[in-house]
Order: sequence, then C-alpha cells, then structure tokens
Amino acid sequence: MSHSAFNFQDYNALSESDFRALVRRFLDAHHPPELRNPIKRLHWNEARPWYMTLSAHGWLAPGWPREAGGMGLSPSKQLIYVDEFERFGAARTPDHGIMLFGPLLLKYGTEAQKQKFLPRIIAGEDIWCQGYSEPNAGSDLASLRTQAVLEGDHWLINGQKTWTTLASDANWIFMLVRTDSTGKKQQGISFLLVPMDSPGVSVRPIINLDLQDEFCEVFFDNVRVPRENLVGEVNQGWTMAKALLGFERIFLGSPRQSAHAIARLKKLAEHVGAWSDPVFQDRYTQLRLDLEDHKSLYEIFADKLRQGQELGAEVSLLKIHQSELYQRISDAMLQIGGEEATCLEPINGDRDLNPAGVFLTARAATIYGGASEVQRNIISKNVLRLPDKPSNKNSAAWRDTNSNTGEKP
Amino acid sequence: MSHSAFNFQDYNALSESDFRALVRRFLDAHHPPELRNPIKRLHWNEARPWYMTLSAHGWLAPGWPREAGGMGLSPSKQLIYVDEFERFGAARTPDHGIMLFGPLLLKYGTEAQKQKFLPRIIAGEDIWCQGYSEPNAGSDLASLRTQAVLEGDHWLINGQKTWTTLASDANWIFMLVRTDSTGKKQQGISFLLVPMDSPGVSVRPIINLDLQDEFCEVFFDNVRVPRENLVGEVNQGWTMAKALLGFERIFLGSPRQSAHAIARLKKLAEHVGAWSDPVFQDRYTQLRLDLEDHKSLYEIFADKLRQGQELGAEVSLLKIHQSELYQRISDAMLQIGGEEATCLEPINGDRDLNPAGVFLTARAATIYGGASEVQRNIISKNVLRLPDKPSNKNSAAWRDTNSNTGEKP
Amino acid sequence: MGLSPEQLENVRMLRESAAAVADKQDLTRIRSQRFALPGFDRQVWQTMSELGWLGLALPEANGGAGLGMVEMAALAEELGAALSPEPFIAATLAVNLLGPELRSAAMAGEIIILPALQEKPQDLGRSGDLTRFEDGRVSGRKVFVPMAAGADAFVVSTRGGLAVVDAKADGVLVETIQAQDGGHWGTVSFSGALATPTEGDLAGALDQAIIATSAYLLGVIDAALELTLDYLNTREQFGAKLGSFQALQHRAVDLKLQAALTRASVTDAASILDADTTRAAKSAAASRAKARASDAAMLVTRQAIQLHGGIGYTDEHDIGLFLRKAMVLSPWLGDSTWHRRRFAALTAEHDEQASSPARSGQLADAEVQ
Amino acid sequence: MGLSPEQLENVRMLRESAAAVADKQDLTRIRSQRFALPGFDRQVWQTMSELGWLGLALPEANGGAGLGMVEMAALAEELGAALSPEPFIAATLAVNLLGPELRSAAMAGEIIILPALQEKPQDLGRSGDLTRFEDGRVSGRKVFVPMAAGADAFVVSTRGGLAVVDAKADGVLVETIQAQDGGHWGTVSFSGALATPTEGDLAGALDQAIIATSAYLLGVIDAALELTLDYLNTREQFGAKLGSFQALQHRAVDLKLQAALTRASVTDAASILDADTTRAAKSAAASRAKARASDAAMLVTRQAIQLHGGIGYTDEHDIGLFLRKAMVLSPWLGDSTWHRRRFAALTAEHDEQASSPARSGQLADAEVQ
Repeated sequence: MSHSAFNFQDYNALSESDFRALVRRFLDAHHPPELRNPIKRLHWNEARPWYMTLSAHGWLAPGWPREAGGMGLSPSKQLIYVDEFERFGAARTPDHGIMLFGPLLLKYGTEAQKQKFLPRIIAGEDIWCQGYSEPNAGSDLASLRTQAVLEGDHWLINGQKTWTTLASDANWIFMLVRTDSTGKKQQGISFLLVPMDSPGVSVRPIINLDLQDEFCEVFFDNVRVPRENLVGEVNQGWTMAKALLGFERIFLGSPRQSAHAIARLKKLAEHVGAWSDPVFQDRYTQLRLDLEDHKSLYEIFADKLRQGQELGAEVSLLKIHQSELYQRISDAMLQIGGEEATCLEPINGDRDLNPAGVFLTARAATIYGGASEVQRNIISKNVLRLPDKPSNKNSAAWRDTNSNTGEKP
Repeated sequence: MSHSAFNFQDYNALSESDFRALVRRFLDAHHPPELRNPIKRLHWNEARPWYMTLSAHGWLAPGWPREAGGMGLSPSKQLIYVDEFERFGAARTPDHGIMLFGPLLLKYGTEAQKQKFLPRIIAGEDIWCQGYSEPNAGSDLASLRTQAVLEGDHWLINGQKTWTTLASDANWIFMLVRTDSTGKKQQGISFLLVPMDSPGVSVRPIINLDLQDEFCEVFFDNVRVPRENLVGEVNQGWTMAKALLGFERIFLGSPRQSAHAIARLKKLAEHVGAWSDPVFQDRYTQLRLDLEDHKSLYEIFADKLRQGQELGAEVSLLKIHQSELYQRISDAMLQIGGEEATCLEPINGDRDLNPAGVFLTARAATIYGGASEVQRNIISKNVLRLPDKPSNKNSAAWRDTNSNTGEKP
Repeated sequence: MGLSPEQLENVRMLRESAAAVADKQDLTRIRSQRFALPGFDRQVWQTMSELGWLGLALPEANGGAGLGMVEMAALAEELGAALSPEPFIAATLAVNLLGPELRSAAMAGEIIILPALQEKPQDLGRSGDLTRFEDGRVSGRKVFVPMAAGADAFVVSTRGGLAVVDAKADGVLVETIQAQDGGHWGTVSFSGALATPTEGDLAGALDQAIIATSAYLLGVIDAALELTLDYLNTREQFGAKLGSFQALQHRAVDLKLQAALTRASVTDAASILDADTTRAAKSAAASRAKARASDAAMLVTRQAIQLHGGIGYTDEHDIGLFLRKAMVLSPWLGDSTWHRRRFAALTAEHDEQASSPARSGQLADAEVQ
Repeated sequence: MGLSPEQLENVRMLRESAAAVADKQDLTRIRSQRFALPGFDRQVWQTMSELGWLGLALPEANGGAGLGMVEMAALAEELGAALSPEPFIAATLAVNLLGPELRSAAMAGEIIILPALQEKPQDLGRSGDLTRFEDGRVSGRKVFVPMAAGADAFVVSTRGGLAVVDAKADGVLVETIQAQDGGHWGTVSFSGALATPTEGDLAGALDQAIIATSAYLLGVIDAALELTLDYLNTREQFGAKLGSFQALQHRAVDLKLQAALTRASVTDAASILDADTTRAAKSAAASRAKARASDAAMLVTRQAIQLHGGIGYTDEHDIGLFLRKAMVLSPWLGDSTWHRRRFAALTAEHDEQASSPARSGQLADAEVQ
C-alpha cells in the first residue's frame, strides 16, 4: 500500500467534521470525473481504475481493520464515508468482496483463509460475487436448494443461483449451499467459496427491466472445490450470513437515493413547465417532507449505530419507507414527464433528465434486499408482536427469515 | 288501502320516464317537508306520519306483490323508486319489516304466517327489527351463538344480539338463532320470530360514534316463543337469509350517498374559501371522476338486475368502492374544514355544512354490511379465484360467509 | 345504457376476428418488433385492412363498416391485450380526415397515413399550430408522431388547416426516437414540402382516438392482471401459493376494482360518443375514460411487477412489456392530469346540478338493512 | 442529533411525573369531563402547576425550570397519550407572553390565562388582527379560543400589541361551542374591555405550541396504535386472532411507520427549537412536525376505528376518543395543508442545495449487496 496525503495513521482520531472534509478532498482529488454519477452499474473493466486508485490510497475498505488493509473506521466515521461518497455521486465498484465477503471472513474465517483472500481483494486481484438467491429462493431465501455434498476431500456442488450481481466480472463466488435437508430449512446451510473458472460453472446474464445486464444466473453442474473452501462450521452458513447484516442494513434505508431523485424531479418539473403548477408544488412539498422526516428517522438509527447498539427489526421500517418514497418520487417524474418520459434515452441526452430510467430502476427497490411485503411481515412479527395464524404453525418459521440477505441489484 | 291519484293498477305498464315522473310528483305531493334530508336516522315516533302516508297510498312496499299490499314493481321500476327517493332526500322509516322480513316471508313463510304478519306491516301495526349480528359474530356472522332449543311446543331462546337497528322502536324481531352446533357453522342456524315484549327480552341502546342511538343490544334470557314462530325448515335459516340478498345487495353500492356528500363538499369548500384553491380543485375533480365512474359501474350491475341476471360476487366491488369513496369525500371535508370541522354542531346550524357529522357517519360505511376486508376476501376467492392457505383448510369455510347479511346502521 | 343485441353481436364477432392478429398467449411477435423500425408488421397491417378495421367507424357511404365507437373500443381492447404495435388508432384518426381517394387507399392498407399534430410535448390542443401551409407547401415541425417511420404520408395540422404530405416528398425529414415500449416517436420536419389540403372533424376524431386509446389500455390492464393472477396461482413461496397471502389477495382486489372502473368508464364513454349528444358531453366522457385508463394502467402494471417479485424485474418476463406499454400510452393524447382538467372545465356547470345536498346516504344507507 | 445524557434524564423524570395526572390506562376521568364546562379539572391543573409544568421551558431567571422544547415535547406526548383535556399547551403559550407578576400567578396555577389570537378559522398568522387596543381598552372578537370557559384571563393579540384582559371584566363576552373531543371553543367578544399591555415573542411561542401540539398528537397516535394492537392480539374472528390476518398486519405496519416518522419529526423539531439557529429554520421544523403529526394522527385513528370494526363505531369504546381528539387538534394551530405551504415558503432556497443530482441511489444501492 502506497503512502499518500490521505493515508492517515488513525482516521478515528479526527473530528467528524475534519474527517468529512478529508473525504470530500479525497474525492475531489482522486475520483475520475468521467465516472461520476454513472447512469448504470459499472462493470469491472470500467470501474477498475477507480478501484485501483482507492486501493493505492488505502481507501478501498472503510470498515476493515488497518492490519487487513482497511481504514479501520469507527461506525460513525463509516457513516460519514458512505454519506460523502453518495453525496459526491462516486461510482460504485464491484465491491462485494469488500463490503460483504471481507467482513464475514474477518469474523468467521480461519487465519489461513484471511491470509489467502483478503490481500488479493485489496490488490484488485480477486473480484467476488455473491451467490445467495435462487429461482425459488428469493424473498424466501431459506428455501435455497443448491446442494453441496462432501465427497472425500471435495465438495460436489449442483444447482443454480440467480440475481447474482456482476457475476460475469467475478473470478470468485461466495455462496450459500444446502448441506443438510433434514431439519429446519434455515439450518443445513453452509458457506462455500468457489472459483468462477471451476469446471461446471456457467454464467448467463439476465437483462433487467431497465435493459441493463448487471445480474446473472450462475449454474453449477458437478462443480468440485476443496474441502477447505468452507467458511465456518458446516450448516452454520445461515447464521453467519445473518450476523453480518448488522451494519449494512441501515444503508438500505439511506435517504440519499431519494434525495438525488427529488433533485431530479425538480429539474424535470422545471424542464416540462410543471414547476409553477400549484398542484405539482403540493405534491413536491409532500415528497420533500417525507424525505425530511425520513432523514430524521434515519438519524435515529444512525445514532444507535454510533452508540454501538443493535439496530433491531425496526430498521425494516427504514427500508420500506425509503424504497417506497423513492418509487413515489419516480412515479411523480413519470406523471409530469409527458411523452418525453416515454423515451428510451434521457431527455436531451442529460443523465439528470431520465424519468423513465429512474422509474424503471426504482421498481427494484421494493423487491430486492427483502421485498416490502417481507419487511412488513418482519415488523408485524418482531416489532408489533402480532400473532401467527393458529392453524399455520409450520409457516411461522419463514417469518424469522431475514431476507435482507437476499440479492439486490 | 285507500284510493289515491297515485295508486295505479299496474305501475309496470308505465314507461320508465313516466314512472320516474310519477315518483317525483308523489314525493312532492306527500313527503312531509320537515322530514326531508334528516340529519340522523328517524325513530318510529318521528317517522310514523310519513310511514302511514306511504301506506295509505299503497306506496310502502315497492317490491311486494300487489296482493300482499305492495306495488308489485319490476326490478327496473324498483331501481327508479329507490333512486328518486334518494335523490329527493326522502326520510327513511323503520322499514326492516318491509325491506327484509317481508320478502323473506313471502318466499319461505307458510300461508298462515303471511296472512298473520304482512297486513300488520302494511298497516303500521307491527314494526320489525333484525336480529342477526352478535358480539362475536359481526363480519363473521356464521359464528352466531344465540341458542334456541325446542322444548315441547316452544322454542327456548338464550343469548344476545347487537347492532340491532332501532330495536327500541320495534315490537317484533326476526332473528337468526343456533339450533344445531354439530356441523359446519353455516348449518344449524334457524329463522325465528319473537315479540319484543316477551318476558326475558331486554333492550339496551348503544351510542355510536356520531353520538346517535340508532342501534341496540338485545338480550334474550329464557325467552319462550311458540313452535310455529319458526320460518322455513329448522337449520335452513342461513340459506334463506342469504338467498334474500339478491336484490338489495346492489344498494350498498348506490352512488347516491357519495353524490350527496360531494355536493356538500363543494358547499363546504365555498364556505371555507377552498373552492378557488387549485390543489383542492384537483382533489375535488378526482373525487368527481371517481363518482362518475362509480355511476357507470353501478349501471352495469343495475342492467344485470333489469335483465333478471344474478349479480354475482363481483357486486362486492361496488360496496367497497362506494363506501371507500364516501369516506374519501368525507375525509376531504375534514381536511379543508379547519376548526369549524371540529365542532359538534353543523356550521351555522346548516345541516349541509356538517363535515364532522358526515365524517363520523362515514366511518360506518366500511364496517357494516360486510366490512371492506371481508368484501375483499369474497372477491379474492369468488371472483379472482385466488387460493386458500394450504395448511389452513379449516378456515376456508368462512370465506363463503356472505357478510352482507350483517347488520348495518 | 346496456348495448343493443346488434351491438353485442358486432362486438362478439370483432373480438373473435381480432384473434387473427392479436395473440394474447404468445408475445413472440411483439418482442421481435421491439426496438426495430418501423416496429410493426406490414403483413399484419394488411390483414387488419382486409378485415375492414381501418374503416370500422366510418359510414358505409364512405366505404366504412358503419359501426360505432362501441365496436371500435372492443377491437382496441383486444389489440391492447395482445400489445399490438401496429399504429391502428393513429391511422384510424387519420382516415377520418382524408378525402375519398386517399381514404380508400388507406383503408385498403395500400398506404399508411399517420397524423402529425403535436408541436410540443403534452400539447394536445393546448396551443395553436405554428406549422404553416401556404401556396401548397407545408413548413414546420411535428413531434411525438407515433410510429412515424412506418408512415407513407402524414396528415398535418397547420395554421392553414389540415394537409396531407407524402413522407418521401422533398423537404420532409423523419427522425425517430425509441420509446420504452419498443416502438418509436417521429420528429417530422417539413421545409416547404408539397402538400394537399384535406378536411374533417379533427376534434371528433381526437375524441374517438382518446377513447380507443383508453380501450387499448383497458386491454393492457386486463391482460396484465390476468398474467399476475396466473402467477399468484402458481408461484409458491414460504410453502404456500403466493395468491394465498391475504395482503397480496387484497392488493389484487384493488387492481380488479380499478380494472372494473376502467371498463365501466370506457364502455360508457364509447356509448356516449355514439349517442346523439353535445360535443362537450362527448369530450367530457372521453376525458373521463382516458384519465381513468391512464392512471389505472400505470397502477395495475406497476403493481403487477411488484407482485411478480424478482422475475418481474427482468426483461425476459412478459409482464414488463405491459408496464412499458402503459408508460407510453398513458401520456399519449393527454395524460390523466390534462384530461382531469379538461373534464373539470367541460363540466363546470353540470357539476352544480349534480344533486341537491341531502342527508348523506339516507336511502343508500336505507337499503342496507 | 441524539439527546444529551442530561436531556435524557430530564425526559425520563418528566414522563414519570406525568403519570400523576395522565393515566393512560383509565380514561374515566376524560369521559367525565366531556361535553361539560369548563371541560377540565381544576384540581389536576393545580397538580400540573405544582409540578412546575407551566414554566417548564421558561428560564430559571423567570421562575421557570429552564428546560427546553425537548422536555416539553416529552411531557406533551404523555398528556396526549392520556388525552388530558387540560389546556396545558395553550396556557404555556400565554405564560410566554406575560410580565413577571401575572406569570408567577399563572405558573402557580392561581389564575388560568389562555391566548385569544385568531379572528377567523384557519387564520394562524394569515391576516393581521382587526382587534383594537386603544386607551387601555380592547375591542374586537376572537374565535376558536381553546377551553375559553376555563380561563380567568386572556392574552389577546391586537393591532396595538398584546394585551391581557380579565375574563370577568365588563365588556367581555365568552360564548362556547362544543367540540368533537368533548372540549369547547370560545368565541370571545371584547367591547371596550379594560386591558393591560404585555409583550413577548409571539412567533417563538407559537412555534413552541405548534411543536407541543405535534408531540401531544404523537402521544395520541402511539396510544391509539397500542390500543389497536392489543385488540388485534385478543379479538378472534373466523377462528383466528384478528392480528393473524396478513392484510391487517400490513396495515398495522403502515401505521407503525407513520408513528415512527412522527416521532422522528417531532423529536427533530424539538431539538431544532432548542438549538442556536434561525427563526426560519425553527418555524420550518415546527411546520414539518405539525404537518406530519396532523396527517398521521388522522390516519392512525381513522384506521384504528376500522381495525376495531363494529365496536370501534360505538362511543362506548375508548378508541373513538382518540379519533375525536385527532379531529380537533389536527387543524388547531394550522392544519397540514397550511403547514406544508409554510414549510415550502420557508425553505424555498434551501431546497436548491438539497443535493446535486447524482446517479440515483448508487451508493445507497451499493450497501445492499
């Protein structure tokens, strides 16, 4: 890791405002201008220079400890890091290794696994994708059926994953597999690491509603990996994946997505001449107030994080409100956009005037990362403590399913 | 029955427009002006003169055959009769005997029962109330538990009815009672006639949310009635009560209630100065369009009736939309009404400027006559054919419950 | 307000014959036309013209079938349910504005003539035409001309009246923009292009096209809902059919309610257009239908995606095609906001006589118990 | 933005002491005061003043407790949860506007002084005062004075500044109108009534009262929701607990979400009022809180009735009391429409810098997987 003006010994010793200023300076100095505010999810070949820049300055992994090559940020500093990246419109890199796999390995991996994998992530040598969802296990993730059987020193894997973001860019996949089908469905799931170039692995991109190709299906046909590619204990994969949700669950409810969208709604309203319409103004103000109150709600949860408290099931309220607010803003765009909002390309080629694109992208927000319906089930059970159907005891189990582990574009 | 200029030999021979004109002339000529557009449900002592006027002209029972003292109107003429009464703002009398009990007796009663009871209804000698709902059997009417046991020549009745409209005015009650607890809960229900002055019957008025006393609880403590007070076969009460719903179900979805409310909303908007506000205008136009489309939907069902077709479960859509539209109109009243809409009395003593009253009354619309939730269950099952929960087979039965038989203010 | 036996029979026959070109079960043809030019099938167009559809609502004296809006709405609904990309509604609008010769050729499918009316987005009748028509030549620019790349000629609204311009004539430039449904819009520039005058009841033709578009959207709504109900009835999650979850059931009912209201509104509007009544009444009915259909189509197709879950967010599943069609047709010929305002303006007086305020719901209440 | 340990402790103690007068479990006292005059309990008022509540947010130098809006909001919330009919918020508003002598008497509960500000419905600050204050005498008419029959004196806004008028003075006529919550509004007419001038930060006092009312409504919301959840957890229908029906569960979640947003909004507004910031920022925060609280209170209490079913439509069940309270307080001190517009006007520039448009949700998305 090279030295740079931005590579501090201890970021956490900085005041919050100093650190915030540092992040801004970093982005101003280093973010490639042409990648700012990308209109779609970047592929590895597009994002690589930025990834390597982050790596070179030691800014790639805000939450990882210093000794693993991360920034070792406290929760409140991580919140600032993310907030400023979002505010700036920084491009997202293929970061599943950093954001999801790394923390899990740090907590549950063997020393050998950490030594083997973490440096290669920091160096940009390994790009990971996440293999959780399956065709019949999306919101109901615990129903996954991709099977791994231990045969001698190898796991033999058969099955299919889907909604695997940027799988075509990855050379490794971390995945949940079924290793026992007898007990409760949440049990009997293990966590395996598989090279994407293993014989029997094949990848098929899926075109999404916004006509982008960021997800894939991944097929496993008698794929073999060594026994030591298991992370943690056999049949403990579910528990491990759930335990890692602590920190990142709040980001599903970050107000930034809606804040960007509302700024775009305003710009669109000015473009189409709706801005001076009192009926539009009324709707716009309602959306703004929803956003402002959402920010207040977000801060309540952020405070908990800063104080090291558990977020609890209530954090699902944030996800529901953010995703539905984002959709309502995008609905308003389409509503005022007229024929211009029916076009495939942004209006006048301006990325910020792309109502149809935002509208279509927003459809995903209430489906992935735990569909709104599932989030409501979780709150009903775990926050409101409403009862299950008496004759339906056997369906109670799924409500423990925390589908925030589900895939998401 | 006296002769009058309005007592035709055959109303059905008149053209629709001639009949409509006749109804209007009748109301203009005979309706007591002081009872028009009453602010609350009238009690018998208030409504009696109008009831007797209707009776004297043979206009009391539009749907009954001529020989029973009714007008013998065809379905399309009945629709016109109701429509014009509603449009005029005619006062409703305690009419359960005419609207609900009469038709049932005509279809299922013995000749002796018809001879005994029907003329006394026409003469205003018997006022009937309806004993269907119970404290634990409202939307789930089939769960009723008031019990009747045959002891020799008498039925022995114990239990409690609730939401019994104007029970304190009635001298008879027709009621559903449980006569068998073994089979499906819809079976084992019978239809009994009970004098309200029977020993063991007691009545307690319930004050409703609008602070009116139109419903009551009715208690039955070892009440005895003769065996012949049963209508139809033992355990056939449910089937009979359901069969009678054909015609009147459409009236739950009549647009008239919302049409009156929207006219009042406009008057209120003018009073409070919201009329010229474009945001209000937008909301008002949306409500008007909902009303206009509701009228179109109502006509589709009315056409079916006119052609003698079954209405089908789909008619629940009308009830849902009408009751929820009515509520949305009343919500808009409260929204624009400001502090004036917080008062117990109408604004300036003007009945048409009574937003709080309308708002509170409207709360009932989605609860009684089959709550919106139950109506949605009915449509889900019987129109959309969506499945039941597999592990929940025993709860399937309740979805057949047609709760339109439930009580309603 | 019910239909006559004759109308019912016409409607039944039309719906049957629509199956010839509109296959609701297989959208392969629809997919194959997406994002290509002209974006529809000239072969299918030929069949449509042979079936007499382009002159469906023209008087028999004009070579038409002499049917009414009721029948045209039924046909448009079938086309909507199958997502037909052919510019049937636009071409029918144009046919109303042609003289005998061109009309015959257009009805026979020999030439495709499409209307070029708008000069700005969301500008249906809002501002006057800037396009000039002088000395037999047209100059100006029209935007959002549906499927313009497939047109052999345009009916152009100008300050000097309606004009027909050959698409291949000198001084005509057709540029296209892809639309989300796989079709396209044309921006058509005229610089002194040779033109011939034509005339017709543009306002009436527009109302007809507005109702036909509402009916097309009704078809979209019903088909999207049906697809969704099928999915709810088959897909299992958490050990049960999706359709057995009450929260989803109730949402499906709300969609069904909107579908029923749209059908009621469109059916009424079609009857009113066929009836002997005022232009204002007809336009108000058309606006009512389009306001309902536009909003209901967006609601139903959006919710259809949500109810499909992850698979609904792929382009591979057909349900997205219905959303994209709704996105394009909801604003076309006036979005719901525009039509609500037109309705309010057209009915400002009527609203007075709606009914004298009366005890809310007394007899409506009355029938309940 | 979290509270300081000291604030947390103050809030805890206040909530505890609130239990002395605000019994959430038993609304018998509330019922007994309904539709009577003065509609509240002078005994309870005495307790409130002994607890120091009327000077809670006044500086210690002025004899107050020196606490802030955060603490007052916590107290108002407790009062709201128990539906306290005492005019605590109104009296606190008045106390802010009194000189030392009257202030002490009011804080001690010896006299009840209430504000008389509005001259028209929905007229908070919209139009200027018509009421005159000349030569030591006040003439004019004030409407919607809360619980006016219980006032010993009024703080009256006039063209000539604020004035205190004895309720028993010659030339003062108090007429009352019953409100749906069982309280009443006063129409107070002054015809040359003797008055003494007073002064204070009316705008600041109003924002304080607006946030306190929002907090009171938050208490109403939470209590109504709790009552409803209890009902769903006990009442059986169709062989199952009501609360086991998914459609009702999801609706309850939506109510919980509104409750959570209201709490976030009110808490933030209280902190902002206590912070060293501009009047515009404070008023915007107050308006945001009141807009949310007014709408959420109506939504939650309306739905609470629906979720209770038939029993919810009786006056016997307590749930209706919460609806009636929401009906009265939602419009008081500005309804949600009024506050939304005030918020928009106050933040018109801020809105610009909200954020530069950026790829929607990229990093928000980012954290998801």
